Amino acid sequence: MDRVLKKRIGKIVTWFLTFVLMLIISVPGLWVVLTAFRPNREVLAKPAIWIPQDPGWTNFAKIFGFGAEQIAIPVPAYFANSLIIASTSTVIALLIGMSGGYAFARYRFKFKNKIFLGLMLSRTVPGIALSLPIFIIWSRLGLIDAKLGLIIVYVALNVPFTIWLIDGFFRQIPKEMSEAAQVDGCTRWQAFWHIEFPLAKSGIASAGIFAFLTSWNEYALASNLTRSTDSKTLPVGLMDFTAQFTIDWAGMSAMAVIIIIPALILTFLVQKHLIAGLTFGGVKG
Amino acid sequence: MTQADVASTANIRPRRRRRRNLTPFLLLSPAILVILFVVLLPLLFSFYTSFTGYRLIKPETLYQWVGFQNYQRIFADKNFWAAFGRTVLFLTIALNLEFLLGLGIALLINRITWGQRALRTMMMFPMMFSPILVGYQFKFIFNDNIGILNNALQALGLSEGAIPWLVDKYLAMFSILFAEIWMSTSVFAILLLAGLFAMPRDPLEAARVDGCNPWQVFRHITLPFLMPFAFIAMTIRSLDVARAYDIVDVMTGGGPAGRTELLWTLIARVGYDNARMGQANAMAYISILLSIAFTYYFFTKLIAARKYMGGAD
Amino acid sequence: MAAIRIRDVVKNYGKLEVVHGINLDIAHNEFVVLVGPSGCGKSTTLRMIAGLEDITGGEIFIGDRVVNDLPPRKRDISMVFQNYALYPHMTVRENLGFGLKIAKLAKPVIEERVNEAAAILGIDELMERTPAELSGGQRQRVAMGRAIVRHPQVFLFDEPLSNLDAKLRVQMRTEIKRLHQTVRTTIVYVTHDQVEAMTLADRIVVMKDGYIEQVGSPLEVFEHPVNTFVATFIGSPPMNMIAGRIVKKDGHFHIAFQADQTVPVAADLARTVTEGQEVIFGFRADDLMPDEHAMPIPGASSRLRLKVDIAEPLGTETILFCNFAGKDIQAKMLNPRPVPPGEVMDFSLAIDKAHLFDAASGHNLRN
Amino acid sequence: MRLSRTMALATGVALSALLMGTAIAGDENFDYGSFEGYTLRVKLIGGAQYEPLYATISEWEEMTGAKVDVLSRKNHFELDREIKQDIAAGTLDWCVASNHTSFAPQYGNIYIDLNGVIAEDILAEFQPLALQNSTVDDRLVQLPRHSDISNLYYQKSLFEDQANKDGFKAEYGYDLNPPETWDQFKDQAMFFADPPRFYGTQFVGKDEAITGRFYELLVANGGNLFDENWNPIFNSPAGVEAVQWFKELYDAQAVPAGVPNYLWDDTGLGFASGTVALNLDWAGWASFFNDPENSQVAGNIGLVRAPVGSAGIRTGWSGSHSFSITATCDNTEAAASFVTFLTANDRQMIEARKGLLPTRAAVWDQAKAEFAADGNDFMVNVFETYAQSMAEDAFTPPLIAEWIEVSNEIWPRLQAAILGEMTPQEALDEAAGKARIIMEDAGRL
Repeated sequence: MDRVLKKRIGKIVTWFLTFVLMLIISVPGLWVVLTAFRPNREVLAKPAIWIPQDPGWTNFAKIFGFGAEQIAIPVPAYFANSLIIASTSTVIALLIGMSGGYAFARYRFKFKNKIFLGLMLSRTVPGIALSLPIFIIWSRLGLIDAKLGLIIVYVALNVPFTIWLIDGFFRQIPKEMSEAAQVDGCTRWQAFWHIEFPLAKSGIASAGIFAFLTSWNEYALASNLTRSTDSKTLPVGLMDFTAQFTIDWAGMSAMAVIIIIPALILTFLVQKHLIAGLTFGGVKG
Repeated sequence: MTQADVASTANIRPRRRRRRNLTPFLLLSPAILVILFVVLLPLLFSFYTSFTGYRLIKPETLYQWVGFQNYQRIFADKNFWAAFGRTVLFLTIALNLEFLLGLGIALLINRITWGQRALRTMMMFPMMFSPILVGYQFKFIFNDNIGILNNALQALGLSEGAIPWLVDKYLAMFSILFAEIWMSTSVFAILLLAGLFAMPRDPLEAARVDGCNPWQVFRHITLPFLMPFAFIAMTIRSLDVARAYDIVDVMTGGGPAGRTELLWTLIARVGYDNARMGQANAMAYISILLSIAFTYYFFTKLIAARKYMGGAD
Repeated sequence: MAAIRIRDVVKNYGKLEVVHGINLDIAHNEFVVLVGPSGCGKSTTLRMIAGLEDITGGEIFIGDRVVNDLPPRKRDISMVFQNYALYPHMTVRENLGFGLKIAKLAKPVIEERVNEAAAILGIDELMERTPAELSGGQRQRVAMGRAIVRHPQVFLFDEPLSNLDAKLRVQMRTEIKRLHQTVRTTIVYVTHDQVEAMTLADRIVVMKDGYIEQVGSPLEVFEHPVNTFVATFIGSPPMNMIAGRIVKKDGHFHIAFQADQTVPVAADLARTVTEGQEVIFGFRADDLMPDEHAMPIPGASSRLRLKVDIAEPLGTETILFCNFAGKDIQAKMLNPRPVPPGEVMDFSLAIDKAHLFDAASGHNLRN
Repeated sequence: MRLSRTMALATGVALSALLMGTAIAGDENFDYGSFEGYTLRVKLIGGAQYEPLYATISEWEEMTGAKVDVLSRKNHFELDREIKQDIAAGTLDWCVASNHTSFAPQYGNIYIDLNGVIAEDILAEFQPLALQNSTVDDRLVQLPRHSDISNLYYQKSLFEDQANKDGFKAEYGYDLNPPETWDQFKDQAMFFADPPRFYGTQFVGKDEAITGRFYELLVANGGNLFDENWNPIFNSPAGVEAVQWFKELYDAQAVPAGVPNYLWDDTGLGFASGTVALNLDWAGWASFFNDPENSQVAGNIGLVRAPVGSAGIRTGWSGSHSFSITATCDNTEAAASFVTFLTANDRQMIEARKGLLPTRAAVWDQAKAEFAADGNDFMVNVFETYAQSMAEDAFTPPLIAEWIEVSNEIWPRLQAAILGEMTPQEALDEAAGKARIIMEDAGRL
């Protein structure tokens, strides 16, 4: 019986540790969410007011321009920009990633490893080192303050990682499957589309979620390449809450909630694929 | 296409063979083009400017060739090397702690069967936060006067004074490390959890039969099996750890007295505020070499580990 | 002494009971094979012996010790897994020596034992490779080597050959048998393949649905199956089984099938049957032979005229598929000749070797 | 944030100002010209306290028939980076931008001289000092929108408390009154401090903010940043004395331990929280401090002019937000009309009501009259105090392109000295050495 007792103690310890870790993980984030529903004066009060005394949607109402107090922040425009830029760049990065990943997984060719490493290393360049040269080139091409300009940058940012994950995933799928399909009368493209692509879905989904989150949350480059509501994304919009010398932290938190929710929903939806995708895409192969 | 395929088609239709050999390059060309355009081209430009006295506000200085002067200056600049050393330290501590914590979280979550899906989502919560937001979030949490951390410590009677989290020599670095680790541990946890899910049970049992106690099983079997996943995470993280720039810039701006100055904040200040782009680009080049070194190290480790994982089951 | 005693062992997964209080004694140095269809509890039983599964009830002894609460590492066993379970990040040499290293044996001792095992299994050449670089058969050998080096009291094999191709399986089977003769240790071996069980075992344990159906030497189990399950599970081709009813004709008991076909009941079974009893009549293909190629059948025989649907030549013999009383049955033709489909042949059926099972309980009426 | 200047928390500004804006529009009779079909491209400083002014842009559009296309609306640090990028990329395809005294010298001649572009009689209505501070190399590169300078806010009740009076007199040997000198300021801050619950004062601790504070104290102590030949001379005894002031307060814990990371919002919110006795701060905070909604010290605020340094000079670091017109502008006339509109009387009144200091002499009086009419004595006092310091004390940092860069060499070393990593003399010597290199590179030495 003392084995049973041991097991029970182990379980309690596991739960306790998990609880503490989850607390550390979620409290700073939840605090932001909570702040979004409180007035600034309560948030910045000293001594601290722990229990919200005046919770409400005021901060959101302000942002969206309802109610008595307004901060003219064009959230719908930012949201639309973010959505268009993040999803377009994700889709393109996935297409390029699939094409490249397939090449790495299924073909032998010269300089294969060097090209692969080169693509990976392209990601190591810090955005801060790229921002100005990109700005100068983009301005010559009229890509400043244009969604397309950011989309191109994010595609380049995400391609190495999507290629990597998808390459691993394709290698996991036996070649025989597409060969069987070709014997059954498919072209190579049809074999890819009907057989290999559906099997690689999880890998593509996990590459997609990483790409989306990167583009959705990117700030450094976006702040340089955007100018107006034509292209400003949500993270850049956060800076609208920093006035010359003050920060409207409660308002910023409300905006943060608006940014986080779509990402959270998306992640929750694809997380099953996420784990599977990482498992196979990353290591095996 | 196997080698045999290539060989057999070669004999019959040489022309088709040539086309097939081009196929992978064709498939890769979009990726290569976009990287050339967005990364390499700008890099060449900034490489050139690192040999000029280029100042942002004086476009004509773009053609003012100064040779190695920028490099000589930064090599002689002790603040630069301090920032360099601090960045290496920051990367090393952050990556290792993120790995250890991620491992702990993954192991715990893997043991829990009830409510695991919710826990997994919660675990990924910080991944939803933009780095810029994480910066502000912890700037307010660690504020010495109105920050919730100090308020909580004081309310609980754990601390008498206002702890200057963002100012103290060690605490300031600790604070930005905490923010960075908070934001990025999820990546490790999720990858290691994926690794645990993929882990075949047999070798674990074999090791138990072979005489291992639980710790030895973990040490000799589980951990080596997880290492490739850890290396992937490390590679990914060392790829975009420069995102920490946003956090540091907001939280401390590299201060006070340069106590939290990392290469990236230094580069941004020199390049934009001081408008000395040439010099900033010289620094950026050295920081790129540093990132490449980190990434290359983990990548080769990964490739080595990947080799034997093929025989995992 | 490493005899294994299993006493009233029960295994539950939550509310589901999968092993229902089994008892088994395995003698020192005995090679025991647990056989049965998938889900019969044989692997679970093995894993309980290994300590990889908790024992819900009952006791397991290895030697004189109750091992119920001992972790695997304290049971002095080694195990070969179905998927080999090699450590992917170690070379063959490290795989072999791992258990010894954990046991903190001296380096030279480890070296010696590893080399010894490698020599026994003929894997000396592979020592510096990693599992990923080995073929299936080689991996299998390494897995066995890993078990050998530790000189355990008990070897456990969990379907170790099921992932190999047919030829390799036969070859490895022989090697395992030879291994047992070399190292002389108690072996518990799990398989779903009755041929493996027959060829390897000192004693076979036939399991079904968490119960032990029969324990005996291969020949006992083959010749005296206790019930219809064992009878059909052991032996290839499987025993022919036909449902019928006992009738009395001319003062003797007969078994009546559909279409009024009858077969006399063997003399030694006459006292165990009653008129009108529902029975299952079972006989092996070897006991139904076409006249022109029959060996003389000892004891009573019955004559049947059957149409051959398909003939399967196997070289030394041909299996004939016929229809008897509405059931497909198989007969064996020694000294074969080509048999065109549809040919009608005369057969002799060895009545004394045939089995009669109670239709309700499935028990062999002879026992 | 490295800029000087003000400002206020913006809550509730936008809507009310918008309404007022429209109300005032009627009595406009200046002719702003007609630019039918023209689109004016502008970059404006964003942030809630600046937005009310922009709500009036539609009036200008109505009057002139032009359209205004706001390309950017960012805070000034972001705007600065963007403009530098535009210079680098040659994308100066816009006409008007927000500017600032501290930033303006960096931009070289991308902005035109407004003398002759803006009518002289209009320029005459601006305060001469404001215009002077907007002039770089004899060119009026910006039209000032509002000005700012710091004065000393304090909690009145502390100075009226008899126990405090007695205790202070006993300890320091003179009567407890709002400080006239920086030394008294320091004494009183130390006297009131009771960390971590209550602090004597606080100062901004990083970026151009602390360089600015150091600079004004340096001047007040009789020193200066550069001599007439642009040699850095701030590592003088006057400089050391200035650094010592910050360091002593920090060591005595009379200021919050986090000040090296503080900027204007921290100091403003700190004083509003009621946990700070004395606070040298910008005019824009005044209405915020006195608003019971936001502030614990509302109704308990005293205000005196900034103290004098050891040389008997009053600190008066000052600067202005402003508008500039690019040399590449395709319709300078429209641009001039636009900036004239935005700095006209009625527009400045909109900002003055929120406490921003006007740059037109007439608006000072108009605003004061309005506060007085509303019975808002506090704001009247604020405007009177600030009017005096704007007129007598205000001085700007050197109006040279290198200012920000020099500042970036100074402030980390000020921090190092305050935190005790270097002595003040070492810190200033090192900073002066770096500043010399910058001035050499710039060709000034």
